[in-house]
Amino acid sequence: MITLSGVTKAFSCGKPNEFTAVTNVTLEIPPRQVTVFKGPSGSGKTSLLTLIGCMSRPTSGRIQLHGLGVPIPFQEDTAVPLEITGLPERFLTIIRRSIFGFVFQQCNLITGISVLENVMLPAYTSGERLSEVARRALLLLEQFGVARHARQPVELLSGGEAQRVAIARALINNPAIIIADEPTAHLDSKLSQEFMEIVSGLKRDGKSILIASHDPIVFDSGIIDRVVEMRDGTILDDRSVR
Amino acid sequence: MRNSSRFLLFVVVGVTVIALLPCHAHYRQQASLRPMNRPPEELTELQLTDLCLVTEARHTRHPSLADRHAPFQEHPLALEFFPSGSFILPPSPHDSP
Amino acid sequence: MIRTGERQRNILEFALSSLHRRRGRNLSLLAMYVLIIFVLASLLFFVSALKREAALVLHDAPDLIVQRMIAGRQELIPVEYGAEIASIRGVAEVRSRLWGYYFDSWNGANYTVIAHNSPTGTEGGAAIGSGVARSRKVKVGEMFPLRTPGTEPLLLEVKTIFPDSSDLRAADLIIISTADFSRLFNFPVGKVTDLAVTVTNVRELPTVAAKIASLHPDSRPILKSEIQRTYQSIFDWRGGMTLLILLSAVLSFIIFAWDRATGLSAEERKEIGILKSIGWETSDVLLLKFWEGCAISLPAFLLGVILAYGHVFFLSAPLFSQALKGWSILYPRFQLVPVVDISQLLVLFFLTVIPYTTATIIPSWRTATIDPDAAMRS
Amino acid sequence: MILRPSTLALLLISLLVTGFSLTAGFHAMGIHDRWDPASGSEEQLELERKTYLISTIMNYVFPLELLSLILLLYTADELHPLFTGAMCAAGTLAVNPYGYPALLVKIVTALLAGVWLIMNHLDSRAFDYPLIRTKYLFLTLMMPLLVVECVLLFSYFSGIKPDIITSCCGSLFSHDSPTLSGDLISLPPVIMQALFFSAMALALLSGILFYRTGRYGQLFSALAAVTFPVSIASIISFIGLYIYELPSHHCPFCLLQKEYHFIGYFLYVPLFIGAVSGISARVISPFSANPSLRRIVPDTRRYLTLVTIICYLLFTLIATVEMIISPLKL
Amino acid sequence: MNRLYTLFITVCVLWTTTVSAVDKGAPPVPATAKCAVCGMFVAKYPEWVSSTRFKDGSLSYYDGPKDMFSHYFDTARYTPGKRQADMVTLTVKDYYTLAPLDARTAFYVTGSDISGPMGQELVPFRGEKDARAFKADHKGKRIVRFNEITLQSITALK
Repeated sequence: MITLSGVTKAFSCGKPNEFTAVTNVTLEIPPRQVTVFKGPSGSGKTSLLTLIGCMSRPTSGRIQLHGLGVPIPFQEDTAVPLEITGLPERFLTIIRRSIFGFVFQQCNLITGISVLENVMLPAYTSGERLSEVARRALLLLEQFGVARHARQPVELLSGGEAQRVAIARALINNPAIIIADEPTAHLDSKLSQEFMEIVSGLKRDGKSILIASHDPIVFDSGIIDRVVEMRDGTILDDRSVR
Repeated sequence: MRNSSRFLLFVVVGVTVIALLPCHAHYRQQASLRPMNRPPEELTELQLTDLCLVTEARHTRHPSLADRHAPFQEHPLALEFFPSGSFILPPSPHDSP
Repeated sequence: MIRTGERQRNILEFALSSLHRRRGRNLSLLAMYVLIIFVLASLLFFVSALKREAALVLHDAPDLIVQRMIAGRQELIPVEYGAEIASIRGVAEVRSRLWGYYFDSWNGANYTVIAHNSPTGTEGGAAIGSGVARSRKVKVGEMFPLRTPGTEPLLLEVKTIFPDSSDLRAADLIIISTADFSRLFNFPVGKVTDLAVTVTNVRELPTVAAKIASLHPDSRPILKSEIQRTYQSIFDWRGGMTLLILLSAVLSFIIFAWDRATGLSAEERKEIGILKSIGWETSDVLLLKFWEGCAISLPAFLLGVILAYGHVFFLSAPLFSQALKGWSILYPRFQLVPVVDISQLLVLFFLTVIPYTTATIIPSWRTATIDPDAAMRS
Repeated sequence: MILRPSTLALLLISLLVTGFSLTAGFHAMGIHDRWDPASGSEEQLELERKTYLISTIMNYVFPLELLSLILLLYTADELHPLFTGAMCAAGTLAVNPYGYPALLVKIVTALLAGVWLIMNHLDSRAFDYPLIRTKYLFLTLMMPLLVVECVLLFSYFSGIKPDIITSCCGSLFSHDSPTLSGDLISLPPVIMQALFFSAMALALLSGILFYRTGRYGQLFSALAAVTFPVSIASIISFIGLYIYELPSHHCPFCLLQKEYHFIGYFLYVPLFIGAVSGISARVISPFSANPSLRRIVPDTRRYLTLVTIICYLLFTLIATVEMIISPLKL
Repeated sequence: MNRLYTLFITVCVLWTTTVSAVDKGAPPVPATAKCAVCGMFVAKYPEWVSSTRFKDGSLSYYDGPKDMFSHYFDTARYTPGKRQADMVTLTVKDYYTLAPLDARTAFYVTGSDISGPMGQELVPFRGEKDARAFKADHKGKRIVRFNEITLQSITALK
């Protein structure tokens, strides 16, 4: 479970161009659910996701992670909620790497290297043997039906394939939580439907999924558990769909 | 073979070759001191003083025995005999006991 | 421990693949780097090998050479000076030497002619350096003429040609008998070119030289140690000065490398952003940059040094010979005996790899601290 | 001024180390003053990024400092034929009054650099930057020393002229010299031998004890620190004699020469590494009071202790073997 | 013809009256030999090498007479277990000819401007005339014989 209390994120503090992306957000996100953050662009949903995903730190407020079930090197007692607000970047990265998987609006694949290498990239720094990682990556690619492209460079993939490779990459470290930022923005309706099917599969596997989107295909989908509507950095509406 | 293995292999081979260079140099030096490789006795008897490296003028053939006012010995950048001349420094003014 | 090693290798793997992706730029950088190390190492090797050759020649040189100076120019020295010098305490031996230069107007070469009564230097015969043989196109047993002040040229038969291996001493030598020498130059009687003095105890040399100078104020004693020092300074100056010039080349290279490292392309920037967003940490990116640097500088160093060794010691430094040759017709064909030690290599490493590595520290830090959420916000 | 590749390299490294350290120290002071880990402000983020910069710089530069200590010894030895009366680095360093101070300051900075690197490594393993102020204060305090070292090196090399008559190690390290080394040498070798072997044995024993049980750590570190000067004194007092096979040659530098198979490097390098890790084990021990370092410090100390034990054992082994195979009997 | 003859003569080697017996009779100094007193490799300074032979046949080398005397006066310090009386022969080298010379018969010039590998030295000569000439040339202070040399005069040399 993730709890946010009074989380605020401001940019360019003390300068004339100061602006607050997220204002005083308090929220609880239970595990194994699909949560959609809905709102127009600039509403702060992406910023909120970067805060939860340990990519940046809030200016004030606290974010805690509960019952992760994953050992964190410096956390002695896994039962105690993990406060991530004041951690240095180094440790945020460790948490991010082991708990979160990210799917971006653009697929953000690195061009020039093969599909397989792209999927393996997040695991390079953990010190695992690459052959082991490659085995896992191939399984994932197979699961998403893109295994035949494994040795090809990513430039040759179609939009939907690229998206599935990006999802495979997000899953390579077997994270508990998947964060997706506008995943369907560049997909046509059919591909967006396919994406939601993949999401439902992930949900079945017991992952928590957080999606920022203003695409009706996403927030009207049947698999959604909860929709959080945002505007100007604050939560307008928070309702459970089920 | 992984690329990193290839790279490391290349570095190891390179370092080994470089480590062998002093050994090769040592071997060649020893070989050059063997009697058959030494300069003929006729030459060593001459008590030569200088290397025959550049011969365009007498002060380059025997820089140590040249007149003190030999052209570019007064300034290392004098251009009379440009390439070789510019390499040679005037003898130290040490030579009057 | 194993995990750290594996992490290093994984990151190295990625570093190599990202260098490979921009191979055009990186290969040009590598080529430039190799070239600089190659020239620097060649110079270092060349100079130290020449130093050794000079030291070997000087080993046979006389302890003290006495010349006579008249009006600031070297003149022939009377033989009687020799007998007087021989009586100085500590002097073991005085030899008078007859030698000079012969300008060959036929091909523009300068020969060194030395009189020496050795078996091959009998009257009418000559031992010549291979440079002379090449420029005069003569073989052993053939005859060649030298102009004399008289009407008749001096005809000499080649008895010996010194082997190429002794070219650094002998390429331009013509050794003939004393009688031929005096005929060739119409040499004045009772005079010699200079005197070679042997002193048993080298500590006494300066005193002997001072005594000679006071005995004959017109004489100019040249100590072996002075010659040594002259040579040392020629090579040190040459080594040091050129080193400075080359250092400036290295410096400009560093500036280039710096510029290259700082001027991150948008694409690279995006890549680092992606890496950081998917779980690479700042120190991982720093490590990536470190390995990228190593993957350039280590091969450059290894290749540069090995090529330089081949260039100087197997090919006799063709690059430098062009500069040394100048106008001289007789350039010796020498094969240098290698002189390399570990300290030389270490110093070379310090002077080339370390500046490059340090020049990339700050740029790589700048790269590595790109915000991880940059990829999200793009 | 003496223009040789090795001196050039030394000066270049010294300039690099000083320049970069000053840059790092400048940033370090800023971090030291404005550090606030609780804040998520951009300023704090910027500062945290700068800690990476400083760590990176120092991780490049301080190992260079350690390497250049060896290079300095090598260069000093290499230059000795230039000077009348010098037979090894001892004479070269005595050529002008800057030689020995430069070496001494370099040894101290190299020691401190080693300790700093270990401290920095420790800090990077904890999640809340517990040592940030301590280590940057330490670094800032090292700045003047590095500058002094650079100045000394420049003065030393620019003051060198060939053909200076200098003193040889025979006179610098003799019974009659009125210095500390003179007093050392005048001590009967038996006393120094007893002192050396007992100090070494105690250090090793307490080290093993600490490694196995985790107790007596302070005792071990104190002994490890004491053993370093005792070992150097022992080299001057008696180990050297066995290596030179001469009952009266007390030089600590001649053993760096080729004639003695560079044995000096094999003695000094382990001794130095052992001392650095032994001293660091002491320096970091108070940090275990810090909650975030509670589990890391003991591990690191044990590891450092192991390094010290191995290095000191190596040193003792080499010294003892030299003493046994030497034909000289004292 | 006459001219040629003169030239031939001049080119012939002019031998001086001094003996050119460089190290004749003395065995060559081994390259690994170290000065028993200061530890220098003596082969680097052939013109100064001095040596002593002990009763048991063992040889000690020095890089100058000064160190030889140090050993002579304080034998046990440098060769524990041996005494001065065990030194059978003491050999130095004549400065001008470098011929080996019995140290007990030599003339030594002190205070000259010629320094050995270890600084000031006692410079040994076979004959008194040579010693005088040297003393004049090199600002020597005194000419001393073997039995006039004491430990104090040796330690006073820098």
